[in-house]
Amino acid sequence: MSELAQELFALVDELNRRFPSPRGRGHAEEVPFSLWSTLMELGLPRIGIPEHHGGVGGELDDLAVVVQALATYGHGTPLVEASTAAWAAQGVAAVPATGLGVVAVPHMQAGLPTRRFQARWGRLAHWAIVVHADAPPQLITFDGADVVEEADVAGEPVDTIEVQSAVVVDAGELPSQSALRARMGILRTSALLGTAYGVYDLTREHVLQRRQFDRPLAEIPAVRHALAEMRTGLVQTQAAHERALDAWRGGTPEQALVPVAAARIIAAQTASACAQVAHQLHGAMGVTNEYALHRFTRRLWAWRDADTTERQWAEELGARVLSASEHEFWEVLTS
Amino acid sequence: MSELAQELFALVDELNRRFPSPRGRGHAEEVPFSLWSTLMELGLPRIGIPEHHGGVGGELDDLAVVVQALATYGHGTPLVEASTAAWAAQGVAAVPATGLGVVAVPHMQAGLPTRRFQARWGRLAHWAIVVHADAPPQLITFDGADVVEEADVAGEPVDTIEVQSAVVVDAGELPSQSALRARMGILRTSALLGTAYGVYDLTREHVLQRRQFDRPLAEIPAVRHALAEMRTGLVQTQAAHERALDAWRGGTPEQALVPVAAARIIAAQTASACAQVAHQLHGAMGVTNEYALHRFTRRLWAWRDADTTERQWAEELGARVLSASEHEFWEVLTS
Amino acid sequence: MSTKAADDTGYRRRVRDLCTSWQAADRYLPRSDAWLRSFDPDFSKALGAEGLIGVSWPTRYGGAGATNRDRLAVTEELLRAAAPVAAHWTADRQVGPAILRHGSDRLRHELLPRICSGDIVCAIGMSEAEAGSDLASVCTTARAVPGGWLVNGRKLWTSHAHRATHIYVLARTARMPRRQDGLSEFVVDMATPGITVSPIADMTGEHHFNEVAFVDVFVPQYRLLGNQDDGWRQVTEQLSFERGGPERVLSTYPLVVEILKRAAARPADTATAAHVGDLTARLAALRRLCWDVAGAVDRGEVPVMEAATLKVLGTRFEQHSVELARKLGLFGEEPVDSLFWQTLLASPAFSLRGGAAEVLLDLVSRQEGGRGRDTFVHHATAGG
Amino acid sequence: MSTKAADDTGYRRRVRDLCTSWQAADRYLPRSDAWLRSFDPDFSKALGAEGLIGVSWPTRYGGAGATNRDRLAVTEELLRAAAPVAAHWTADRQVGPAILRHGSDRLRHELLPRICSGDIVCAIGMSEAEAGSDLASVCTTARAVPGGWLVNGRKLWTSHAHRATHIYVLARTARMPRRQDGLSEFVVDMATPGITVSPIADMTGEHHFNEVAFVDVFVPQYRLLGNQDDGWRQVTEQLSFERGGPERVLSTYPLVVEILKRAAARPADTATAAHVGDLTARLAALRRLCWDVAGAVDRGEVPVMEAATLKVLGTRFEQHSVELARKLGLFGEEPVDSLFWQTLLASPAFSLRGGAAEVLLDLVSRQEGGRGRDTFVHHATAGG
Repeated sequence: MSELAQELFALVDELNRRFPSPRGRGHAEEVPFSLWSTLMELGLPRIGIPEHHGGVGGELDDLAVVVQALATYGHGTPLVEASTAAWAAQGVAAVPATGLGVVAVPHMQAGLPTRRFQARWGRLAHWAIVVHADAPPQLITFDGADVVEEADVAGEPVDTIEVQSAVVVDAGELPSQSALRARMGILRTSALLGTAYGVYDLTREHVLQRRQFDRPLAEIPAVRHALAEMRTGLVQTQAAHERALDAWRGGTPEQALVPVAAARIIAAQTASACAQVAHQLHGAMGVTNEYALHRFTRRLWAWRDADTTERQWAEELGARVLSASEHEFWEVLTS
Repeated sequence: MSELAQELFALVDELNRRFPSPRGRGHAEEVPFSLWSTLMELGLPRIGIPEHHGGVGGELDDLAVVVQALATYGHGTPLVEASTAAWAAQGVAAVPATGLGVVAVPHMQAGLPTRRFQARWGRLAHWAIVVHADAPPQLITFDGADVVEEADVAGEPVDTIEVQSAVVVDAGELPSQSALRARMGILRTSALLGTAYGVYDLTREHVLQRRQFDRPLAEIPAVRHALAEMRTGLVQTQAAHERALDAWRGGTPEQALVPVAAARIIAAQTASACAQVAHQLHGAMGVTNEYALHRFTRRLWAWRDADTTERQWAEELGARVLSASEHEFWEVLTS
Repeated sequence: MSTKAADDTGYRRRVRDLCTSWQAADRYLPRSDAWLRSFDPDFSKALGAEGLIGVSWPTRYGGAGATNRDRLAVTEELLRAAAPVAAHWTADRQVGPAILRHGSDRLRHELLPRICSGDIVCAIGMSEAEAGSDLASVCTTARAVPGGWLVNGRKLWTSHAHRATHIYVLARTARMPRRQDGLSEFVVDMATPGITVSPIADMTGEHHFNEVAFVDVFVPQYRLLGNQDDGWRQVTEQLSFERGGPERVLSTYPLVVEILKRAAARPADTATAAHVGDLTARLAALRRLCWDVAGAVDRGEVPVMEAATLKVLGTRFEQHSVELARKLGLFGEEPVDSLFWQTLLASPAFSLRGGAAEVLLDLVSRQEGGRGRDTFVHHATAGG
Repeated sequence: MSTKAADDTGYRRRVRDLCTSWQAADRYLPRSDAWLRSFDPDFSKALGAEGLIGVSWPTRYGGAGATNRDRLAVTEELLRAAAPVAAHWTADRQVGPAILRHGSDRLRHELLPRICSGDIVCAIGMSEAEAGSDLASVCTTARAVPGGWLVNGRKLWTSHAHRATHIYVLARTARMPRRQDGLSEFVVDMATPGITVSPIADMTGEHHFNEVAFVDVFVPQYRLLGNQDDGWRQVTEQLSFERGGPERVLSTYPLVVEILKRAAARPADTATAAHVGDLTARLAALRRLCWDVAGAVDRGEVPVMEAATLKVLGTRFEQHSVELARKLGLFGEEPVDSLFWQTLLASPAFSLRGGAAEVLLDLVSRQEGGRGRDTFVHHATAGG
């Protein structure tokens, strides 16, 4: 962990005291604007952007630490979307200095020219990076827009935006589709990993505290092993996550896409397994609205298929492998 | 169980004393001609064929009992193949009264006219029912043939036969391809079920007798639960097997094909799971050549994909379901 | 070719007609987990009026004197149609049979006919805080008083207690060295003074769970089920009943049908077809097992192992169906209130019902306890 | 773009060159499980001559003084090539490191250089009859005599003992209340009188397992490893070494390559592509974990949890690759001596190596034992 990352981690810890995490309570929460405003003021969505482009410096690794830590504490914010959009738009003159940008991913919108698209947290946005399946990304700024507010299974905004008057920025200034998907894929992995840690912590506390058949649940071998299984999933996901971050740091964003796909697949699998085991070990307590677990597991279920589904990542990675030699498979794709 | 079936079961029990089962020893065994000659003399391959067609009476259910019992004791014989061929050829004048027939299944041979085909236990045959993928079945009798002897992973013959002079019988007298596959599929399920019971019995004895950490393995909850998991697979397979037998008894052979596919899929899955759990619970003992377990698990591995692979059965059943209404799915395909 | 056609004696058609007409009139919307979550007393009364509740009970108590296989025909069709049966389901499945086996004649005559008419809603007061799957850990007490009992304590996770007319209560009537001993079963009228119901919303936001508090609740003697202090043995039997039912297999049937519908749009995809074939084979085997269990009960047997197997594998089938929906990529951008998410959010509770897998597997392994060296003889003779 | 290129310092290329030339000359046939089953002392000697055994050991003992990550480069490439490494594998992986940590200086000088040259074949005398995964259940004894020890007992499942020059032996040197106490480790010369090796064929028919009997086998004092009676602690450390290696992931690599080759013939099948993507992601994560573990050891850490995770998930990956081969329908009518069946028949042994999953999961959960309420701080700081 870099020095900056450690400071950022301490900052999240501090923020978590100011804006208590929803870990202790399971009831539905309003979109957490106050925490988000603070994060904006502190410039956190601009980590990983050089200062001369309006950023606060630091690397993607540092941003990933913040995303992961917020997720572990159970805070839901547009940090993944806003920071990816800000990174993509750095240096683009047309972007409003203060307004929030979000990202619309390919499968969420159809055809060109784009006047109507779906984006997570779209209701907060003044501009958006629109990623197309078969065309270069666009940056769209808008003054007014009709927003149809909807939510995913975790209660987080997934809004449809219909732009009235838009300025479309030339794609030449923007990162490629692959680069955008790689960066967002890493941060989604950070969020999944953080949430899975949160689920693990809740579950570990539960089985240490609850007694059954006159002993703590944690003393039952099957329970202990199930918990350890969750832990192995976290270790594996962390390894894949760091591998993707290393690739981002050590090569071009486009080259990072393959390790990101791998990390994102592993994170999705860990998400599914953790959610299942956590609910199993929690028993009836875990399916009550009041208890926090479902607030974490809903995010795992929503995010494992967010932006690009696990299945799509797997198909994409598989197709890449099937067109490669064993040499490339060994030296590049799995190294 | 019918009275005949009970008698047959007692007979297998008696035969098992005369021709000791390989349960106690794991070393490779010669093709068990002596037991097979006795089964032939007793007419067992002709159970389920009326007496006026040269059979010994009884139903498919009775034959299934014999197949299952022999498999549980670990005896390998051509009973599935020979009895299916005999049933298919009943009343066909051209069939030699005494010689053994076998069945060549579609994916094992290519094209018409058939002079060369692969058949389990082909080395013992004087004639064969050749099942084609896209043409009606044929009965081929032959005086001389070149036989290339090979074996499957369980050591059982899978031979390639090249016929020198053949008599091909008109398909009109033979059952349809579906009927043949249904009957053979049921008996293969019986063999898988019997073998899985054998594996279960071996494993249960092992964990009751072996001690570890100063207590019988069977007292460790994880071991007990793994054994119980095997047991639930047997219960499920038995239910699917009986359902297929009921369908054969209560409708046309062709109608039985769907329940047979279901039973065969369940049996293959139980085979895979039983083999895995049995080896896991046996530890190093189970992977020695001397101990009998691998003689059973090899059969599970060979037979789960014999004649028609599990995957092919599943594709076939799935395609049938996907062309059906919910009404048919509920009332016929899963009832 | 249904292998079971001969047993159906018209029950399936009658249930289907009722469900079809209600659906045609938009009187209910099929959903996953309907037997727990779709509560409509009017539907239950309509079903009762058709003679379709308690069909396997004697006619003198309002039943139809039919077989358990007839009853299976009814319950399967209700689950297939995802009908709103929650109001009478527990009474029909658990409380009614318990009253029939162990209840006093007065209690039988008082309650069973009204269950059959769909007028009684039963809740189950079994679990307590801190108990988890350790059901014998019961703190609720029943103290003998003239003419009956005074019940004190709290029960948790009692579905539909806020709408129930009656609640089954497992209470401690004596302190004995083994805590499974000294328990007794009661059927308590919810109108009795001293009962307070507090809602517990579940993670879908729906309210079916409750906490039920009992403070000096008087229960007349004739509402004791069976023998005083012998409740554990009785309730264990009851659980084996509860285990055998098709509601452990068919909770996600509406999603299964939707999977088939969407998969049919990909006829050339052999992997999808193979998954559908696998799903079909499993469902077929489990429905057969339901039918075997019902037949065994009709013959007076107690098919504990088969019932436990059904529960273990049925729960796994339900969970598998949700996973498969996602794995096949057939459910992409689904709205939050869609069948897919509805089923997914209900799925964590599937494995909690009627005992964790470990408890059920213990039951299976205990069934094997007394078996001799070579089990095949037993398998073979029990099988046919 | 290899994220590890900087660490390789030529080791990968040197291994690859050797393996390629041997394969080109038909001097070995790649197969699954080669590190256990492909035994060729000539290959091991050739590798030793290239300085590719014991690379992470100090140069004064014949090693190259390289890092554990360098060593990983060597072992990964050997496993990738499925080279015939069984003759030196155990010495390089287990016995050598144990001698380096705990051996007397005399023993180090005597054996380590000869291990590095590929002249020593080591076997492991750990398991005993009736022990299973209860490794502390040791009946073999070592009794102190003038100048050394007399070993008596029997060891089971000792791979390659019939070809070994030396055998590692865990023996009881004292009876203590806790049976984990009072054990000691020895390195015994197989040429010592009193040792009898009896073959145990495995289910593939191959002979690598043996039973080794010791009758009054004299072992000089300097062949005791580390502290008398403290063997359990030492061996537990050793197991954590053994756990971290890529041989727990790559035993089936030849089959994986064959799966990819056949799947490439079905480019339009998205389900197959998705399975391949999944397999690739898992392999990539596990290789990264190997690299993390090696790096941690280089930093002087003892990454017990990571190593145990690698073993649990690596074993599962190996088994999954065999199941996937079949599930995809890519391997139909394979001859009995094909890669598919060879790997399938080897697969039951995968999970037996170096501890059952339960034992490893216990290790993982013990690592968590001392952790405070909120584990994230630890995760985050340990992670970066």
